[in-house]
Amino acid sequence: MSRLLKGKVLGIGLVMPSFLTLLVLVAYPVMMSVRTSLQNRAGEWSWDNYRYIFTEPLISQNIRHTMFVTIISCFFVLIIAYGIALYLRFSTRFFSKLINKLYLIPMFIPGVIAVYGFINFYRNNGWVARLIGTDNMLPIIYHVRGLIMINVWFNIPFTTMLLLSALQGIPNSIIEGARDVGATKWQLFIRFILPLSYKTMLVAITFLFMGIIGSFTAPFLIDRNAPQMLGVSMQQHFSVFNEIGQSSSLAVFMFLLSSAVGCFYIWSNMKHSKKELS
Amino acid sequence: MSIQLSVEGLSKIYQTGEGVRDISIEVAKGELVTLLGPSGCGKTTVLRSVGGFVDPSEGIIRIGDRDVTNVVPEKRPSAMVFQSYNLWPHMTVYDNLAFSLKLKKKKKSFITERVDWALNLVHLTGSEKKYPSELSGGQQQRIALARALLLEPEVLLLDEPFSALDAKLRHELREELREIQAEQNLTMLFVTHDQEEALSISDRIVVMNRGKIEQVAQPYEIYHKPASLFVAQFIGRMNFIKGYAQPDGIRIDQLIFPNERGLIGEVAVGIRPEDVKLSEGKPSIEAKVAKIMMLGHYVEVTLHTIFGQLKMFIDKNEINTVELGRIVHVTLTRIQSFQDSNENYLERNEAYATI
Amino acid sequence: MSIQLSVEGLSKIYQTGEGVRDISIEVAKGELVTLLGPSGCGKTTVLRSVGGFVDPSEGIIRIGDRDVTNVVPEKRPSAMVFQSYNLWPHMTVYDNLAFSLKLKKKKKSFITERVDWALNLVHLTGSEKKYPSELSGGQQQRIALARALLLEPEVLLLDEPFSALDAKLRHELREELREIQAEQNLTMLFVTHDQEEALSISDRIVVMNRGKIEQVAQPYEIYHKPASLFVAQFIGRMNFIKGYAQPDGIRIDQLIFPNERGLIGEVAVGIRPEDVKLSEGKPSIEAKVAKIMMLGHYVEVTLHTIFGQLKMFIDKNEINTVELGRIVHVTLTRIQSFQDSNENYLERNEAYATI
Amino acid sequence: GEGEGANADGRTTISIYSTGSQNVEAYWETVIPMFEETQDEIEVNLVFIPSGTGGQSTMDRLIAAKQSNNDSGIDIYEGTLSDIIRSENEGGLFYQLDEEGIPNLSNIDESNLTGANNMAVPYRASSVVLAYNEDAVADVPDTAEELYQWIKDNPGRFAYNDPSTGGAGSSFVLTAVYNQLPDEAMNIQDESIMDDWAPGFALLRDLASSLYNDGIYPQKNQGTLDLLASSEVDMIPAWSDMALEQINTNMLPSSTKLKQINPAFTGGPSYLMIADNGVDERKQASEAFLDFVLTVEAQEVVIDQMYGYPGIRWDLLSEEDQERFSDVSDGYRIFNGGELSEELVKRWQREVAAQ
Amino acid sequence: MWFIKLIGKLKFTGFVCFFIFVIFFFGPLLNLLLLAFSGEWQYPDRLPSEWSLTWWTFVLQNDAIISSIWLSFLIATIVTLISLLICIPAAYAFARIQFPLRRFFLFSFLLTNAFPKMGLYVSIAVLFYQLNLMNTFVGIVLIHLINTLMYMTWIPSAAFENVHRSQEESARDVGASPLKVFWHITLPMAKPGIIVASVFTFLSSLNEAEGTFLVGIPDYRTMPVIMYSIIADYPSTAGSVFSVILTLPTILLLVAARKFVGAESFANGFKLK
Ligand SMILES: Nc1ncnc2c1ncn2[C@@H]1O[C@H](COP(=O)(O)OP(=O)(O)OP(=O)(O)O)[C@@H](O)[C@H]1O
Ligand SMILES: Nc1ncnc2c1ncn2[C@@H]1O[C@H](COP(=O)(O)OP(=O)(O)OP(=O)(O)O)[C@@H](O)[C@H]1O
Ligand SMILES: NCCCCNCCCN
Ligand SMILES: [Mg+2]
Ligand SMILES: [Mg+2]
Repeated sequence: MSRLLKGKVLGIGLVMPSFLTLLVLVAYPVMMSVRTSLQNRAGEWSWDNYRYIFTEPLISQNIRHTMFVTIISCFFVLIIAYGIALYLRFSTRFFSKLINKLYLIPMFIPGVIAVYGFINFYRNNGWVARLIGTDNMLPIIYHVRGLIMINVWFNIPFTTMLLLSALQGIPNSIIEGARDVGATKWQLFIRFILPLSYKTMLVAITFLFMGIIGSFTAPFLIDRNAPQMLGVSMQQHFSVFNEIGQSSSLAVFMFLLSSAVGCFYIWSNMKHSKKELS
Repeated sequence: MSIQLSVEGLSKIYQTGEGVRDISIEVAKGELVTLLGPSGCGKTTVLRSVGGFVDPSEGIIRIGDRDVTNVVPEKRPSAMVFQSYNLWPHMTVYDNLAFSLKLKKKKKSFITERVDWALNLVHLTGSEKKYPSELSGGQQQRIALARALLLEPEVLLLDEPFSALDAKLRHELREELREIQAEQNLTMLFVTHDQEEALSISDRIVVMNRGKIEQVAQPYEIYHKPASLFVAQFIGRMNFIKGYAQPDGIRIDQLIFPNERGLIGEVAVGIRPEDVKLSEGKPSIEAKVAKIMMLGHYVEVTLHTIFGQLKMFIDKNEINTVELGRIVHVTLTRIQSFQDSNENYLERNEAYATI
Repeated sequence: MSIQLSVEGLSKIYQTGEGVRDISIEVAKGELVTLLGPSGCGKTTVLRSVGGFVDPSEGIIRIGDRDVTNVVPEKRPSAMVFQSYNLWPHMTVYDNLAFSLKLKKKKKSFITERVDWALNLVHLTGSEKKYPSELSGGQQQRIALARALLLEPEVLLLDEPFSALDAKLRHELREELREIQAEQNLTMLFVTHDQEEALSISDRIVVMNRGKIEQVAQPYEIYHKPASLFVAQFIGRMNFIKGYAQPDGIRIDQLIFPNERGLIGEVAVGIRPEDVKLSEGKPSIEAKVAKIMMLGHYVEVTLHTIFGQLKMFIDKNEINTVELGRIVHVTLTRIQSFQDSNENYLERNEAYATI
Repeated sequence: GEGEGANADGRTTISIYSTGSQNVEAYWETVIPMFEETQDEIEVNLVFIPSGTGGQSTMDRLIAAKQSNNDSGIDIYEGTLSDIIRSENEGGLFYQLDEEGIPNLSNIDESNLTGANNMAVPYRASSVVLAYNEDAVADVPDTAEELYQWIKDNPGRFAYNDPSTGGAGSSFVLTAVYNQLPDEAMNIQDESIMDDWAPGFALLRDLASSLYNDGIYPQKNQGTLDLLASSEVDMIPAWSDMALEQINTNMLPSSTKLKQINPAFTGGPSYLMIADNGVDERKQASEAFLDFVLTVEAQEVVIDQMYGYPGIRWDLLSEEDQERFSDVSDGYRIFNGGELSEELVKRWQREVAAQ
Repeated sequence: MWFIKLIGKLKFTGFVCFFIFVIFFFGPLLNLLLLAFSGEWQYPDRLPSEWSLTWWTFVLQNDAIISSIWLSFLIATIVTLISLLICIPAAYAFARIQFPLRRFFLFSFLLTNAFPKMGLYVSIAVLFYQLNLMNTFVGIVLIHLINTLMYMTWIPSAAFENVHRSQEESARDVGASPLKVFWHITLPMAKPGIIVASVFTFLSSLNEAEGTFLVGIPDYRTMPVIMYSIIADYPSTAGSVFSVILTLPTILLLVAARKFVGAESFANGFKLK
């Protein structure tokens, strides 16, 4: 029994250094932010800030816009990353090998630089416009299209990596077994590959959602001025309008949204591991 | 009997240079042919070529009367059972079995009926709702077999289907497979590297080595008349000692055996352990009992002789006739002598003791 | 002989309620004792208790004269070889072997010498610089063995060390282990679920079932005088048919066997396949030859009788005496009858045919 | 480190936190050595924060230091009027300034000082002007009305930046709104005037569709300059000092010309404040430094190096300099609406950006 | 002609996909590279009309920029080492030890990761003033740690889980104490996962700007801090030169880490147990 107890104490002891760091550097400031969000300008407790963010039409628009961009971006990232992962998993062609070597690179490019390069590439007088002619060019920069594109650019490597590992985890004999009984490529995908990798997709969605919903640099430099992504709006309330409380309440709101998705992920993971146990 | 599967001049060379060369096999309807050979010899390559998962570099594959060499797997009238990860983990047993029928858009009632039939065949009635992870390894392989049978394949392909299971289960499933085969008159191509499995299950065995066929024959013949030193070594236990061949006979110590093939010079002499017998009479070989091992219904006795070590199998009831450390005399009732003739193949001389 | 390892009244109950109860085993110096039993019977639990990786709930473990029950693994004079994942993949063979000696701060020259010695013992001299991934499965297990031997353990513990290998390798390594044991006079506790392995390798076998010991005896005895129905079923092949016991004998059809134990009523009669013999005389049992399988040096014949199926082993040379579909007469030279006496244990009656 | 005013040798070190484009940094690198030459007691440490990431966070530090009752390490802070307002919200971060400490305050236009509640020294100024590509714009507007007309006549060729991200854009918004009101409205801080903003915002909404990309407002002052440089637009409001510097360094094409319209855009001073850290010595040293910055000698550097306007009265400058700036010397208006400027941006965000 | 043939051979669809892939992912980067070497590139020229190294000399002579690169790498190295030090024990505990609230601790790393960082900086600054951490190296390191805690516990934890227990047990069996087992066996075997996590930590530290700015000014200016201001203040040619210079080290890092950074060792970290 004492060995068990020792194990428990040791476990908690080992977690403490990083957990305390987390507590001090993140959890405590989070609590402070939550507190600020619950105080009005006079420093009294009140729901004013939340009332504001839920009644101000501008913020409602921003919330809708943020959800739109986040969901659409997640959608495209998933689709494209899934496509690339499938290609890398099942093709042994020359291009697949090359892409396999290249696809991680964007993950290593500092975010500011990527946005900068992106703007220069796609702006109305940018290189693409010069190559194909301005008239043939759809507006990309200062357009939600551009924002979604850069989100795709940023998130494809990470997502592809996750999905690829899930696909590589599907044994060949499962695929071949399915072909053997007569499944077409499409049926193979719908009935086997998809069901056997959707859990990893949930993981991917969680991280995509969290990353995109809180983003600042890309929407600030690429999106239209209104409606804004919540990250930009929060920054504006904080440093332009001097509305610290309102900006905190926006942060808390974004946190709750992300947490909801995070809990979904945790829940699906738990379900998964329970099934494995049985 | 009509030929159900024919592989003609199959070659498949991988980029590494390995692969199989010039493989020809015919399997008659209702026959079970086994591909046997050491790891890496190309068994799986041949099997997967038949299944359509490997594109042969050369050769023709026919199933029934049809040339399927260029047909995609999903269109081939074959079915495959793998060593493991056979079942689809996200589907219940029922769905695993019903899948191919659903693809064919069969009626629900028909599907249920067929699934029942298949489950009954593999003695797993009632497990429809289980997931593969809730089944033991042996049960999973049974379901995999059932799933393949539901395809009513013209040829059933099995790639070491039982090798991940433990000995007892392996025995059980082998027998079951044999029974089902007899019942359904299945044509099968079976891959294994386990010679005991091959001997016990096959109508004919194809022994492969390094991408080539060494011998095709019935189990008894493979065991008794191995076509090459390789086959002799690979199948069953075999003692090897040196002998000396002269026109008038092959000599091992005092023993002389007929030399019908007319081998000359030094030869490798193979003796099955059961062909080593205790003998009081002359001529005989003197040996010392070095080890006695009870292996169930028979006993393995290790003898030290001046030619080296000899293993002898005796009946468990005769265990009292040997005693550790004692000197005994043995004779060899049957030997096979091998000599290099060309590169790989060996001239073989079979001889019985002339008492 | 002196007792090198003694396990007394060992119990280990996991939270799930499973585990082992009241296990007592003694292993003499130089002896190889095998724990044999079906999956989940608790073999590994016992072995790991001896190695120090499981805290027993009750019981005492002594190695030599020392009570090691509460000693941590790194301080126990035992060494362990696992089924797989034995070696450390990030170290060369040399480093794998030298690790324990380095921990003991031995001199470099001494370490090299000992590693050489150990590699020589397992016939792998020259592979010092290789990484485990560059070795075959069998070679890896040999290195694992060498590593354990370098510890000069007072007891060597092996948990199914060969079960991940294929049949041929398994045979080879078993023999090698036996040789090394003889050379080094090792004391070993060996775990397997493969009865053939247990029979061939052990000085004594401990048969376990559901966390308890069923029988401890030498291989011959385990095979011939199984203490319980479970042991009889688990070890070797065995035909089971129903018999009827009366005070004057146990009756099977026309055959009557002595009933020395005085069993009464219905009994389970076990007959080894090699104890089923063709017989022209009377009394005999009528049977139809249903299947003939060549299994190398012997032949397995499946007979259908009115009591059910009987397997018979005959010598390969006698294969001509049976013919598929023919009616033959057989007699049973030796039977064992079992009857429930208490909960689990069975009264056993052994009887030879009285001709 | 920080927080210690007096060094061991009795000298006092103060830190000035300044922000802006590269020309501002160059300015301080010239002026600080000039100051340090005039005396021995004070050492000035420049902390220059390139614009873009935020002088904002310097304010955060001041506030955080105040909240936690710590020395921020910041003595002189270069900021804007809104920082003074924010400071008041936080309970006062800066010292009140007076001529006793800084005699040269008398060099400043009285109204500019009171606009800053005597908390800050306007040490340099610049104004927003029109910057345009003379190759593309034939009819350069002279008045605001003409400008608005030009925008409508040349859809897509004009851009102003998001007013929340840079002064050039906010000046455009501000003047568009206040051009519809009496002159003195710019000095009213009462919120009731917000009711009169409606016509101005109607104008801005009306213009939106004729702007770059149908109403895109790039981020930051540099954002619109980039558009002008890459010929995506032909005309923008820009800070005079930024535009002049970039023309001089060829970052803007030489075809770029500047022009002030009538009524003029707003412009305004950059303010220096003395942070209240509760250390008297450093307060005095800071006052000494500010006093020097307000000398004619230091102010001439503003004009010569920064393309900026002086913080002190024009009449104190040399004849030559007065001559040079004659056309723009009263070429901008100052907005003294206090917190109304935030309200203006909020309303712009709501009514123009989000229309 | 040979070109057409080649395309035919290499399968047209594959080629098209590859083409789109390359344009989309590398077009913007290639554009930066061109800009960095262009002297004059007026609209609507498709390529620069004049090449020049002006901005390269400007950048390479600017000590602040060069030293910011060194500083960034120094900080990233230290952050990586420290987060290894504090997170590896937790990763090990999550993988190997059953203790109360294990899941709570595990998920707290995820959830705190979900709070927008920008919403935290003021509170953090208040805290740092109280602790005298503003404008200190320690302060920067701590700020950078915020971003790395999760990856540094999760990914190595999965790596530890993949070390087979019998490999640890055989080490104890040959006489190694639990600590020695960890050091000589478990840790080296989990190395690939740990390296992947370290690479991510290193990168995220190299990328961190806002927090660094808040805590590090005036004395500590890292390369992304400088980069932000350059984007705001310089024409695109100059910005491109900076971009190229600042991207190079991370690309080198990728090449160096290529061996380890692959789908396999990485993704395991996100399968929670
Ligand atoms: N896809 C492949 N690419 C390159 N070489 C291959 C490939 N598949 C198999 N080989 C090589 O071809 C040879 C034959 O392989 P194959 O899998 O057919 O052997 P096998 O007899 O089934 O062996 P095992 O008993 O180990 O399954 C081997 O040397 C193997 O390394
Ligand atoms: N750590 C554990 N916690 C709970 N139950 C356990 C644990 N280890 C083993 N058991 C259970 O104890 C019983 C005995 O397990 P053990 O591993 O000793 O069996 P075994 O005879 O070695 O089986 P196998 O041949 O499959 O290795 C099994 O029912 C097993 O499920
Ligand atoms: N968007 C969530 C994915 C997080 C991966 N982080 C990698 C950082 C590399 N720049
Ligand atoms: Mg194979
Ligand atoms: Mg076990």
